[in-house]
Amino acid sequence: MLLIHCPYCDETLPEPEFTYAGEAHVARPADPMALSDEEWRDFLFVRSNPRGTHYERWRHINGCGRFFNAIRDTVTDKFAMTYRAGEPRPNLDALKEAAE
Amino acid sequence: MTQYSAFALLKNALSGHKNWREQWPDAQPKAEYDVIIVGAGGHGLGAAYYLAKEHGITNVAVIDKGWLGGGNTGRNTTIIRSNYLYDESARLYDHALDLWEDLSQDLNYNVMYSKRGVMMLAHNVHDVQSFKRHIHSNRLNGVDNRWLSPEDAKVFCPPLNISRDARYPVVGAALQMRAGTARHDAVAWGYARAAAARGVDIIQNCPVIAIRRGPDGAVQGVDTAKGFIRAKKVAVSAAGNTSVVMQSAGLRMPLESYPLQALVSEPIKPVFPCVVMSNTVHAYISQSDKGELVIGSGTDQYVSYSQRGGLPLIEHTVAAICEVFPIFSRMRMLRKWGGIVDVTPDRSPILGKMPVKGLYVNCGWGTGGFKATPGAGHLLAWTVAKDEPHPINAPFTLERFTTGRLIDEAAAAAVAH
Amino acid sequence: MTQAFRIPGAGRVDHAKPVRFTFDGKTVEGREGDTVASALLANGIHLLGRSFKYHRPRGIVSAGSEEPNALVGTSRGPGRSEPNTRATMQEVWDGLTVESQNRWPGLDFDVGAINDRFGRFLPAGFYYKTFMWPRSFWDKVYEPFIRRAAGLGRSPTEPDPDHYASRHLHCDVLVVGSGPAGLAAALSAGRSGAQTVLVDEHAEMGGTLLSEPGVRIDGQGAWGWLDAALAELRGLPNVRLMTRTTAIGYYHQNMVGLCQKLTDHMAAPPEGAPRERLWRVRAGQVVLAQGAIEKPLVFDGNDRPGVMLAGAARTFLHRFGVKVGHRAVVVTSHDSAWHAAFDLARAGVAVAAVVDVRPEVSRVLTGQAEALGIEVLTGHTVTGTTGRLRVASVRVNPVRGGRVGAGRTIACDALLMCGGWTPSLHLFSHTKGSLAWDAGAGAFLPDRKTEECEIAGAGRGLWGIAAALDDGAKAGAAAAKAMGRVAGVGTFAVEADRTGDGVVVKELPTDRNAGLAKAFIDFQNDVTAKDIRLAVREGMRSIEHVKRYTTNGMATDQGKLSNINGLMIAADALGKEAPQVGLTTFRPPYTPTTFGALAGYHKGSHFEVTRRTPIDAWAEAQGAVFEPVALWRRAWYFPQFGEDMHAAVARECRAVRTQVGMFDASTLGKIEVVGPDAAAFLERMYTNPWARLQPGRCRYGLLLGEDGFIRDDGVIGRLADDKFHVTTTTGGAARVLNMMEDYLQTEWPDLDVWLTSTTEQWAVVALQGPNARTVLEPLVEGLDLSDAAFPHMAVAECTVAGFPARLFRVSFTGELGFEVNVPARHGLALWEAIWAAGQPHGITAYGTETMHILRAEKGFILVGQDTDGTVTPGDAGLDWAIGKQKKDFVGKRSLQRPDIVAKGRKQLVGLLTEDPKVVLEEGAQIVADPNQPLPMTMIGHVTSSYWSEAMGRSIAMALIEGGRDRMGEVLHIPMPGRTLRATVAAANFVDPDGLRLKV
Amino acid sequence: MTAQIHSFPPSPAITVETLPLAARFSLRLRPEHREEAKAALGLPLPDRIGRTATEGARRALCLGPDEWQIDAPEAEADAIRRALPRGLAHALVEVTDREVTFRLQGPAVLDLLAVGIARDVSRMEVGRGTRTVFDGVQAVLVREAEDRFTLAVWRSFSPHVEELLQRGAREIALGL
Repeated sequence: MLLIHCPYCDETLPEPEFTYAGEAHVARPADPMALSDEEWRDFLFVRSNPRGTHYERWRHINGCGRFFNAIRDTVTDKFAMTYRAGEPRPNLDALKEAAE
Repeated sequence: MTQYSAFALLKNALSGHKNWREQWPDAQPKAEYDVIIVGAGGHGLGAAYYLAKEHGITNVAVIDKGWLGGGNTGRNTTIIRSNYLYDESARLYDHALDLWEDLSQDLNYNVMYSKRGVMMLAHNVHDVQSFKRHIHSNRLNGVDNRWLSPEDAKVFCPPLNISRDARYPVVGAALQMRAGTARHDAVAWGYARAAAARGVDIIQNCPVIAIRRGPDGAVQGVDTAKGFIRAKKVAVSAAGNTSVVMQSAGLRMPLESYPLQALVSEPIKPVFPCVVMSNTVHAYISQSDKGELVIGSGTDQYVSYSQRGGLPLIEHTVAAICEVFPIFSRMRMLRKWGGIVDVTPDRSPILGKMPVKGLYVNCGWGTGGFKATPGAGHLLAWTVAKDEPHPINAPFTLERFTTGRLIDEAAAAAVAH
Repeated sequence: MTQAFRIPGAGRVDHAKPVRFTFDGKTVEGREGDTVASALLANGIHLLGRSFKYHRPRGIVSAGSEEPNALVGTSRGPGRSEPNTRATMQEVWDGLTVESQNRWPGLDFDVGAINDRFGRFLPAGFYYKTFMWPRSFWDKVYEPFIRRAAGLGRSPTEPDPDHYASRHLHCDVLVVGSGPAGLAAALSAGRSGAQTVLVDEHAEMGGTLLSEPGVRIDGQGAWGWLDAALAELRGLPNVRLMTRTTAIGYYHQNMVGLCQKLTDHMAAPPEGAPRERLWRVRAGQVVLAQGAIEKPLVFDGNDRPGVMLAGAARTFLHRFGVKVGHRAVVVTSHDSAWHAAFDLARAGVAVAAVVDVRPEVSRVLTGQAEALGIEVLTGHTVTGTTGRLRVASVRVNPVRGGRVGAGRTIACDALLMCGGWTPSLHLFSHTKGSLAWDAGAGAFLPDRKTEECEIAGAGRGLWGIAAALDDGAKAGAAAAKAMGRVAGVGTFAVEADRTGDGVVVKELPTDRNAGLAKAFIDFQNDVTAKDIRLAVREGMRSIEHVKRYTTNGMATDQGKLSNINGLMIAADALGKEAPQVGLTTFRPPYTPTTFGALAGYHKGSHFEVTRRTPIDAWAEAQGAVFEPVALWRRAWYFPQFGEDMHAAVARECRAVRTQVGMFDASTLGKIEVVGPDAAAFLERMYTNPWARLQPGRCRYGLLLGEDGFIRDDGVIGRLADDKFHVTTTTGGAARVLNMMEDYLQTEWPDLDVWLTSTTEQWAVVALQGPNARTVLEPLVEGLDLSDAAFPHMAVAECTVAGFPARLFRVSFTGELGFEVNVPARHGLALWEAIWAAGQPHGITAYGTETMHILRAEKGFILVGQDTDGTVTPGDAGLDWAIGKQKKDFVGKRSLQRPDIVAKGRKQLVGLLTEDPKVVLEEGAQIVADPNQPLPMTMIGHVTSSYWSEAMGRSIAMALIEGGRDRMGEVLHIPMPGRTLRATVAAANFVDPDGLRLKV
Repeated sequence: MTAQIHSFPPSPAITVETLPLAARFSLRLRPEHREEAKAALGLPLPDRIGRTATEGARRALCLGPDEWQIDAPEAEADAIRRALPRGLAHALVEVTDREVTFRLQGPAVLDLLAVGIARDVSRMEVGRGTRTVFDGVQAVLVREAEDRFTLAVWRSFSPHVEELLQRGAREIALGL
C-alpha cells in the first residue's frame, strides 16, 4: 500500500484514497479529426511504460477529488514528487541537483 | 542428450545418480547467430526449440538478463485453457492446447500437463449471458466448453459453496474438460534441454542493452552486457520488459506493465480436483501436485516493475477464495510472490513482425501467457523462419491498434448493466 | 502419563495449573504455559509425524516458528480444525485435540514409509524423467498416483464459524522481536516519547532471555530484568506491546502487516471474539530485531526423532522445565551448543559427549565439559544414527587431515546439533534490501536498505546478549531520532554472557558411501545433500533452479533451517563461494498466515457491500425475487400466489401494456451538471447535441469511450440554462462520473461547470402504462400533466404526493410513462402513495426482468448486454443520436478508423424464430450455413431474447454481420441437438410508430 | 426523526448514533469567488482543504480546492438555496438525502475508526474534516472533539458501515 502526497490537500495519505489514472502528459489533441490514424493510435494506445522514472496521473478520489500528476520510479515504486494537473512536466534532473 | 525414462532412472539409481548429464550447457555468446531470441522464458525457449526442430534453424541464441524460466514462466498459477470467445483467440489458444497434449513426449521431459478441467463460475445473469456466449462460440469452433448447473459444479468441485444466500451465489459454471495445469518450471527446463540438444545456445545473466539497427533501419544484432552479438533476425519475447527492449530499437509499444501477484497455501491432502476461476469475485484456484492451493490474484492498479505488490490485493483475493470456498478459511497462506505482466489495450497478445526489418515480437499476454507457451513458441518460430505470420497469429498484429480491428476479450466479458 | 521429563518447579510454566489435551486420541498432561511440543516432550514423546516424501518418522527439531517437522492437526470442535499447526508454537489448553499427520494407518507403523526403502529411485526431479510411457497412463495412472501422495495435513471440511478482525495502526517506531535487542530498542524509543509498538510472535516477550536465565543484567537475573523492562514499557502510554503477533510482511513505505492470534490459546474464547486480527501498520521507522535461527548439521540420519537443535533443547529446559532426554550427545560446529550441553548436564541429563567438528575449541569450554564429566570429541564427525522411531545411538568418527577415521557408536536418546546461527532477515528481504556475505559471522548480513529501517542484534550478526542489548538500544534511539525525538542510548551491565563463535560447514564428512547417506537439509520436503549435488550435476547453476528442482526451502518453514545448508552444499558442488551463488528471495509471509485473518471482516454478507434502495424493504415484504446489479440488489420480479418466474413476468408485462405498472428506478446513476458551461460540457462528452435543448425538455444521451465504442447511455433533462439532470446506467454511474471529472479537470479546466453525484439523493419511481397519467394526476401539484402541456420527453419540478419532486415524462417501455424523483427519505412514502392511488387502475409492481422485456419489445438497447465494449453507435443503430454538426466529441475521431467504417461490421437487429414458441438462448451463435463443418463461420450472436407477452411470441435482438442489409433473411442458430431457424427483422416489435407515446 | 442510539456490551468506550437529517449542500465555485459567496451566504468559506468555518448554525467544510460542504438546519435550507446570485458562476446542489451521518464518541473512538480508515486519524485536529474512505466506502469524516467524530456515507452503504462499526465496538468492549 503506497503513500501518496496529494498536491492539493498537501497531505501524504494511503493508497486506498487514490486511484491510478495512467500515464501523464498525454494531452487530448485540440483537433482529433486532423490527426492521421497512426497519430490517433499513438494518443489512444501507445504508452512509454518505462522501467524507471514514470510520469503518471492519480486521482485523490476519496479525498479532494482532484486528478494530479506524479513522478514515480517504477522499479522501486518510490515517488519523486507529485504536482498539480496542468503544471508543466518538471525536469527531474534539475530537481535532483537542487536537492543535492 | 540422455533419453529420460523409467529405465534410465533405474540404471542411474544403481550408480548413485552419478552419471546424469547436465540438462543444458551454460553457453557463452558467439559473434553471430541466424536468430537471437530475447527472453529465456517458456515462450522464447519454445520458439528456439521449434526453430531448430521444425525449421532447421539451429544457429540460435536465447538471451536472458537472468536465469532461464525466472520470469513469468516460473511465477504464474499454471492455468491452461482455450475457451476464449473470439475465433482468433480460440484458435490461438487451442493451437497451444494441441501442443500441450504431447509436449512431455515431444520434449522427453515430463511437464505434467494435467487435464483436470477448468471451471469458470457464473454469479449473476450477466455472467450467464456472457458464459453462454462463450460456450456456444467455443462449440461451433470445435473447442470443448460446457455448461454446468450449480449442483453439477459442486459434484465436479466438492469444496464449492453453492448456497443460494451467498453474497455471490454460484448460478452455474462453464467447464472446459481438456483444460488444466502443468508444471511451470518443467516447461522452461524441458524446452531448454531439448533446444540445447539441437544446438541452441542459452545465454543466461546477459542483459540486452539495445537492439542495434543499421543505416537501412534493419536489425543488425543486439548489444548486451557480454558485448555486441550479430544477427539479422531478433525476436523479442520479454513479457513485462518488452517496452524497454523495443524502446531501444526506437519502437514505442501499446503496452503497460503491471505487477501480478499469486500465492500458495500450506500443502494439504488432495481436496481440490480441478481449476476454478471466478472473474466476478477475482478468485483463481487449483491444488498443486505437492498439495498446495495455488491461488491467483489480480494486478495492482499502477504500472510497476517492482515485483512487490501490496497487501490489500492479497486480502481481497483470499477473501474471495473464502467466499467461494468457506472451508478454506482456516487454511494458511504459505508464500506470495509477484510477476510483471505486459498488458495491451485489448488484452490480446501481439505476435508477429514489427515495422522494422528483421524484428519480431511476442508480447502482451497479460495474465494469461503460460497457457499459450507451446503455441506462442511454435508460432513465433514460424513467423521468424518464414518472415511472415502463421495464419493463426496473423490477426494478432500491431496494426490492429491503428485500424481498430481489436480482439477485445476483456470488453467481451463486458460490465454489468 | 506423568511428565517424567519435567523438572519440578523449573521453567516458566505454571506447575500449579495442569492442562489436559489429547494427542492421537491419548490424553496428555502438560502445564499452563506449555506448547504442544514442550508438553509432549515432558511426557517423553518425540515422534510427532511423518515426512512429506519418504514418510520417515519425525520429531521436534526446534522450539520456535521455524519448526519444519513437528506439524500437527489441531482442533476445538466442528468447523474449528487446522492442518500443519506448529507444535512448537501452539499453546496447550484443556480440551485441545492434537493429531499427527501424513501417516496411515498409524504414526508408529506407516505404509507410506515404503517410499523410504526406494528412496534411491526417487531422487530430486525424478518425476520429470519418467511417467511418460505409455502415453495414456499419465492421465489415468501416474498423475492420480502422484497427486494422491500430496500434502501433509487435511483440509477443514466445514465452513469456519469463527470471525476475524483487522485494523490500521500508525506509529513512529515499530519494533519486531522482543529479545534483548528488541526490548532495548523499545526502551530507547519508548523513553523518547515516540509512539512505539513492540511485537513478538511468542506468547510471552523476552526472546533469548527466556532461555538464558543465568545471564545477569544490571545486577539482576535475566528474568528479573525482563520483568522490570516489560513493566516499564507497560507503564509508558506511548508504547503498545503485542504478543502472539507475527510480522508477516514488510511492504511499501514502511507498511508492515501483523497477524495477531487472539483466542487460539484459550480453552473458552469469549462469545463473539475474533480469532485473529490483521494489523496494517504504518511505521515511521521499523526496527527489525528478529534474532537468529540455529542451523542443523547435515549428516546421515540427522532427522530421527530425538535429533534436535541444541538451542531448542536449552529452551525446553529453561523456559518449560523439560529435559529432552535422559542421555544426550551434542554435535556442533559452534560454541553455543557447548553451553546447551553444560545446562543439560547441570539439570541432570547425562551428556555422553560433545562432538565438535573443529579440531581446536577454547580451553574454557573443554575444561567446563571435563569438569561436568562430559567426554570431549573435537575434530570429530558424525556419520550416522540408529533408532527406528527415536534416536538410539550416534556413530562418531575422528577426522584427521581430511581423513575420516574409524567410527564408534555412542548410545543416546537425544542428539543435539548446532551448525551455527542464521540471522533472521526475512522481513528485510521483503523490502528488496540487499544482503552481503560476512565471512567473520559466516552469514549473510543486511547491506543496502530500501526502507526506513534499522536492524539490531543477532540480525546483524552480533552474538551474545550484551551486544544485542547495546545494538538494540542504539537502533531504537536512532529510529526515535529519525522521528524527531530526543533519545538517549541506554547502557547495560551484563555478566555471564555466553557468546561464542563457530564455523560454517557443508554436509559432515563420512567414511561411508555418501551416495547412500540420508543426510537431510530440508527435513519436511526430504531434501538431502545428494539431491542438491545431483541438481548441480544436472546443470542447475542458479540457487533458484536448485531450489525449484529439489524443492529445498519450499516447505512450510520456507527454508528457515535449510537455506544456508543448501547454499553451502550447492556452492561446494559448483566450486564457488557462497556469496557468488547467493540466496533465494524470502517472500511474505514470515510464517504461514490464516486465510481468515487476511479476509478479515470481508466474509459472508460483508464480503462486499449490498446496496439497497429506499424502496427495497417494500419489495422484500411483497416477496420479490432480487437480482444483483453491480453492488445493488434490484427487484427482479414479484411472484404472486406461487407463480413461477415466467408467469409473474408475463403478468407484469401485460399490466404495463394494458393498465399501469410501477418500477423502482432508484439505482439509476444521477449526476447534476451545473454551471454556465454545462451545455458546452455535455456537447463535448456526449454524441448528441445539447446547446439547443430547451429547459424543461429531456433527450437520450449516448456516451462513447475515446475509442469510439459505446460506454453508457441515459436520459438527460435540462432543468435550467445552466443545470442538467444526467442519468446513467446503474453499473455505469461511478465510471461515468469519474470519466467526466477526468475530461473536465484535465482537458477542459477552463469550463465553468461542476458535477455532483445525486444518485442517492433521489429515489425514483417509474410509472408506465396507459393509465399512468390517470394514476399520477391527482397526486401532482403545480403542473399540468396533459400531453399538450407536458409532452413526451418533458421534465419539470413540482410536488408529488406532497413531496418536492422532479418529474420526467419518459418511457423505457414504449408506453405513456413518468419517472418521479423525490428526496430519498420520501422514496418509500411516495411509492406507497402511488401504489394506493393506482389500486383502482390495476397498478402492478414490476421488476428488472419485465423492464428488460418491455424495452426489448421497443428495441431499446441495454448497455453491457446488447453492447459489449466493441460496439459503435453505427453498430447499435444509434447513428441518429450523433450530432451531425458537431466538430468533436469524445470518441468521434475513432469512428473514422478504417475498421470502424469498413463494411460487414456486426449490427444490432431483431430476430424472430421460425417457431414462435422457441425463445432463443442469450449468447447463442448465429450462422448463415448450418451444414458447414467445424469450425463454423459465425456471423453473430443473440444479445437479448425473451418471451413477448404483447406479441404472443418470442423476440430477440442480435448483433449480426451486416445485419441491417439482411432484413427478412433466414439465419440459423445451431444448438446442441438441433439447429433453429430465425428471420432477421427490425428491432422494434411493439408499436413501431410510437403512437402509444402520443397520448 | 429522533437520534437512534445503539449501545454495546457494557463499555463506555464507544457510542455510535445515527444523526437526524439536516440540510446539506455541495457548493462548487472557483476559489477566487469565495468572498462573493461568503457575502451571499453569510458564511465564510475556508480556503484550505479540511478546514471548517461556522456562522450561527451553518457550517462550511472545505473538501476540495473548489468544493465546500454546507451544513445547516432544515429551516435554513430555503434561504441557502436562494442565497447565491445567478450571476456568480457556481453549483449549489442539495445532497441532504444522499447521506447518512453517524456520530461516534468515546475514549476508544480512534481504535474504532482504525477498523476501517487507513489514514492516521489521530493527526486530525478538532474542527477539521475530510473526505476519506472507510472499508472501501467513501465517507466524510469530521472531528468534533478529541473523542467525538461524525462519519457520513452514502445512504445505501450505511448499513454495511454501521454493522462494521458495531463489530468494532464489540471487539473494543471485549478488550480484544
